[in-house]
Amino acid sequence: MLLWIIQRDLLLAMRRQSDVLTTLFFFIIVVSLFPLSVGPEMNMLRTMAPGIVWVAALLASMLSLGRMFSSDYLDGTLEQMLLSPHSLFLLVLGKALAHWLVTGVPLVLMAPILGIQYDLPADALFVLTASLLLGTPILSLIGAIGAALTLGLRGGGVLVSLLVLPLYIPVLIFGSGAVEASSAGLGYGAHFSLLGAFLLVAVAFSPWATASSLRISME
Amino acid sequence: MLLWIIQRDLLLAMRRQSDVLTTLFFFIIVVSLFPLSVGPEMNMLRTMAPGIVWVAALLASMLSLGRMFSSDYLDGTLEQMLLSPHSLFLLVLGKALAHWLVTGVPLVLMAPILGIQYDLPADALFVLTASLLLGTPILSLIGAIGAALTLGLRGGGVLVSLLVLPLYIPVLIFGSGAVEASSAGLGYGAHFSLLGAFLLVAVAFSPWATASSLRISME
Amino acid sequence: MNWENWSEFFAMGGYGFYVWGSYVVSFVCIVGEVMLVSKRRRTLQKQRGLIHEPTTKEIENETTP
Amino acid sequence: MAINWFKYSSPATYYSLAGKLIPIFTVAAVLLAIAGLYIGFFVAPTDFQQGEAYRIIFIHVPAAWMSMFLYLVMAFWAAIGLAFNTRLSSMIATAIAPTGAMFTFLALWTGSLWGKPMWGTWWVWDARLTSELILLFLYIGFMSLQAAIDDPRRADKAGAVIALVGVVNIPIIYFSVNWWNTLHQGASVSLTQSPKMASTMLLGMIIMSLACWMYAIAMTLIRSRVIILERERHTAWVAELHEKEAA
Amino acid sequence: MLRGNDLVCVRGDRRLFEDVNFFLDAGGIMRVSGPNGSGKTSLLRMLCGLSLPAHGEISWRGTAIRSLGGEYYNEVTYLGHLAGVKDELTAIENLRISSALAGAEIGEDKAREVLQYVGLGGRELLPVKVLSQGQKKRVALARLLVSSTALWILDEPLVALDTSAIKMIKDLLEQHLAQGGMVVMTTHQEIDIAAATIQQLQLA
Amino acid sequence: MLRGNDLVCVRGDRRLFEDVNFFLDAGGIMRVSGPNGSGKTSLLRMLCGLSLPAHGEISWRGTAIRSLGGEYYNEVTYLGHLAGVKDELTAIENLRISSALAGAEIGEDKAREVLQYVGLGGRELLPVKVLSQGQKKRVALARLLVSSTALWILDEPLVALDTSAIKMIKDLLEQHLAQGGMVVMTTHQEIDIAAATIQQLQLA
Ligand code: HEM
Ligand SMILES: Nc1ncnc2c1ncn2[C@@H]1O[C@H](COP(=O)(O)OP(=O)(O)OP(=O)(O)O)[C@@H](O)[C@H]1O
Ligand SMILES: Nc1ncnc2c1ncn2[C@@H]1O[C@H](COP(=O)(O)OP(=O)(O)OP(=O)(O)O)[C@@H](O)[C@H]1O
Ligand SMILES: [Mg+2]
Ligand SMILES: [Mg+2]
Repeated sequence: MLLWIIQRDLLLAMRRQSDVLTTLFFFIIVVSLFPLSVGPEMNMLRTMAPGIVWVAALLASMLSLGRMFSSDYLDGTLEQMLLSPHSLFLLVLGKALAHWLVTGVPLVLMAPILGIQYDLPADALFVLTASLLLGTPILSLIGAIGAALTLGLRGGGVLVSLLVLPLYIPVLIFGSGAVEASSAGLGYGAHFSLLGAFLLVAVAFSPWATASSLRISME
Repeated sequence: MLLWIIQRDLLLAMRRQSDVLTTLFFFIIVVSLFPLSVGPEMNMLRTMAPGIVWVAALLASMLSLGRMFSSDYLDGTLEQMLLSPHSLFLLVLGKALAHWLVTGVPLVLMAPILGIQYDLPADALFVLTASLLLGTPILSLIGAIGAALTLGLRGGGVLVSLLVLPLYIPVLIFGSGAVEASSAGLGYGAHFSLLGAFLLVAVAFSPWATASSLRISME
Repeated sequence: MNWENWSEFFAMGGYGFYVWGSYVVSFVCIVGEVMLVSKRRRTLQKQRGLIHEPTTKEIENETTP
Repeated sequence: MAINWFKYSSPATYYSLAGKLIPIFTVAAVLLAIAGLYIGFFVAPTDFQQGEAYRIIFIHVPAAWMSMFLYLVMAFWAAIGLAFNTRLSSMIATAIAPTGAMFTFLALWTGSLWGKPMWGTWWVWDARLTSELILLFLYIGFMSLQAAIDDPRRADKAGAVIALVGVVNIPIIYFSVNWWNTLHQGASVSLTQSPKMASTMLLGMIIMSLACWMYAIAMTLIRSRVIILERERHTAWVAELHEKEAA
Repeated sequence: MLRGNDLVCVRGDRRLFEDVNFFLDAGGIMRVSGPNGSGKTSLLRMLCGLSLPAHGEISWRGTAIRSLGGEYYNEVTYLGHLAGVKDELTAIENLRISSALAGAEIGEDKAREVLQYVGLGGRELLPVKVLSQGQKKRVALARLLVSSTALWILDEPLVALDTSAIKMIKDLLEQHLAQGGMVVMTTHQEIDIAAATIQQLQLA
Repeated sequence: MLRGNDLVCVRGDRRLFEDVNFFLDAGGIMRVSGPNGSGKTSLLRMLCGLSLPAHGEISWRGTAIRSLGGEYYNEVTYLGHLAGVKDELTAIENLRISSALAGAEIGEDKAREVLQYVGLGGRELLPVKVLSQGQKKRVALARLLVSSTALWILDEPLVALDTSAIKMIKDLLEQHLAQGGMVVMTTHQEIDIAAATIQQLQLA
């Protein structure tokens, strides 16, 4: 069931062609806007780089949250999912994973290239990528809760950011903190273990919260 | 007619209560995210501030573009607008202005307070606010074209950013450039006259381009 | 008593703007909150004649949890 | 004790009980505030380090405390409402949120007004300040979510979910922000706390905190009564109530 | 007045219909019928100029509608599958906005009266999203009552309506026709409408 | 099997219906009728557990549906106003996905065959968004052909369908009933269905 729902969502993402690409381009554009607006000094850009990449990743992942449930909601598929004999927990977990595969993974793959634009050294690049790899699934999982709660509310797109961004903050801090720690020559192990712990907690609880939110929203 | 459509859109915005507020809070949150991911050193934050505020304003304005036409499109109102005997140019201009009133103006009003968080001096705050006042209507007008072109495409939300961001870049550069110039003690008059010129061009041409895009999207 | 006279009290040792800025805004917020709630209540009372339909049968079991 | 608690969880009973309690809490809040302000401004001595500016403390600290407590209280009632489907507790949660947000705002406002003379800047990205700011966002998120939903039952439940998720996150946010802040060489300025506070200062602060508590309770009662009236305006007992009031 | 000449509709690889010819005069009704997917909606959208025929021409009072623009839209009202009704607004606001958009502003009292007539009395102030399917459709149809255009193009106006509402629409159409109006409509349901000239256009 | 006891539905300030009681046994059909906005859709959503009645209880084989959960959903198929059909996917993909979701996976050949039967032969590979209203509805209804559930809850299944499709649905329902299935449906159109027991539930 889990695999099956992931497969379906990936199929839909492929069918809508531009979905994967556009999130990715959004990420790239936001990261590239900063040198334009902040100015071209390399030293400063280098210090800012992990922060900017992380904020951009967070925004990109957040902006695509809207699509996680809303199209299923509008055309009645979600109603059918609630009426399905399958476990809603798994269904929701599947959807969050599919979201991550479609939005998170491309970001992770793209990050090193963007890091090079900001002249990051190789090990910082590695830490940046690894932190994104650990962090982006958390974003998808937490985001699912917000997306489920704001279902069908017309102002939804922006409301979801309001709900979800404060919850993203720890991920952001530890994600970008890891890179900065490694640049400063400090260990980043602690950051990574914390991110890992967040991930475990999120996998265990967020589908459950999301499932109840969905039931609430559909009532 | 112009007034009338503005009034209608404002009514809709009020009805959806949270619309105005959520764009604003999005702006605030994005601006407040950066220190979290870049780190709390005030000196660095002060140099980044104009760039960050401008990028955040641009994102906030862009994200609310989706709502400019899409709900009218989904429920068939847009079809009715195309079939209306009124001038489509004015209709579109009205919608863009309403969008600016709902999203741009609150940002302009909020910017000084956020600038204070970044410890900007008083005159930089003034230039920042003035540049936003000149710049945000351009964002709404240009954005309208993108919103019209991506109407009804499911990946729309992100596709519109892709189309519109490149066009926003000059506004971003001159807007944040003005603040930096004033901080550096240089004149910012040239930046402002350029922004003003952009604004005039946008008012003259963008409604026209938007109107034709709408016709194309609806065919 | 800390203060020789009122003007000293208002000056707050040069920090008047900050101290009074805090207290005045706090006071305004509290008054504002009270006013918002009472306005909400008044709108409700204004509406009640319009909205209440004595014809619909009342819902007794709605009042208990 | 044979109190029937469920009796008080019926909106009708609560409504009249709250009506009786409101004056008590209001009077208590006013009296305590007068006493607290008197102590704060006329009894407490000038601080040798900060001069008179420290007098902001009598509003700043109570506001900061309230902002945090109220979030917990709100989440508690919301959780009860979600778990036992008691609408009254959800309404109380809804009624608390604006007051909590107001105190959060006041803590930020008075804090930055304090920061300017003490640190020379309105704002620093200090751990405590930052988490207070995030708390404001959590409140606003809760309120806008509820405002965006028309159906009150759904609004209650959705609000409860976000309040609970937020409550789990508050410690995480607090510690992460704290850690984030101290990993770097730290903010160039830190809270200049005098280790031994004059006992009158402490007294003034505590009395002002109590005043804020009373105010928050009174406000919650008042607002929850309005919410009850809004939601139950079509029930028999509200109609009776109106008739009684009209007579 | 409204004439279609050798109209051809192509969708994807399919030629939905070809050689469709008709002429509709004042007081006449044309009912377009055909099984699902035969191109009824596509034809109606062509008639309002929302899409172009692959071949052939549509003319109004002798002029091709393509060259008429706004003038034509002063005389046409189109109600498609989508009602053009805003979920967040109340029925009154919806009606006032949609008729103002169509160039015929109406006051609040008039709107209230019209909504009363279509059976939404007492529900004028609810946001439309809480209304039932049929009630939403009624809000959309209420526009016809305040429209002063000559040509009505209606795509399945009877969907989701109950019998009393169908009767109301029937009366409304008959009155419009009697005053010299014109109607082009599709429907899968049976409905008898008295008119000066009744045409049936069978697709596929 | 399906029993409703003293059901009350409250929407906003309105009490839509009260004291609704019914009992539906194997082979029986219940047609819920009433004017627009009388609460038919609301009742049907209650019957599937999508919303809760303000008062009263719905039970299936003697157990309240609230306490049944997934077990109940193994035996119910609900088709609402919204078809649950994805615009971007083809008819085949839609059918396979929706039946897998309902717990009955089918292969590609089977799906093709079913779509052929509902009259979409040759259009199985088009994205659903280009299909006509009626064809979309057929894609949604195709699910009934592969469903093995006992209780079908259908909200206006006939909307937008042409006469041949209505005939098909009629046959399908009769066959389902003959095999001991149950149907609860609403429709504003006339349709005669032969069944062991036929009930009419009139709202408002
Ligand atoms: C926007 C700025 C500020 C914010 C958001 C803020 C927030 C807070 C919070 C949340 C508390 C309660 C902490 C706790 O009980 O653990 C607090 C307490 C306190 N704050 Fe602030 N504060 C700000 C600025 C300042 C400034 C500028 C000063 C002094 C120079 C200051 C001095 C204090 C003191 C003395 C306490 C009491 C500490 C205690 O009792 O443990 N704050 N503030
Ligand atoms: N890209 C395409 N490729 C093939 N066929 C297409 C394409 N786009 C549309 N069609 C076909 O065009 C037709 C559209 O028909 P239309 O919506 O006009 O039908 P209709 O007569 O209104 O039907 P209904 O009674 O169901 O509303 C459908 O048969 C559809 O399959
Ligand atoms: N918040 C609300 N306040 C008042 N009335 C409401 C509210 N929400 C829904 N309603 C009413 O509830 C009813 C919903 O009816 P429902 O959708 O069940 O009707 P239906 O019988 O399916 O009608 P149709 O035949 O048009 O599909 C409508 O009459 C609507 O006006
Ligand atoms: Mg059609
Ligand atoms: Mg219905």
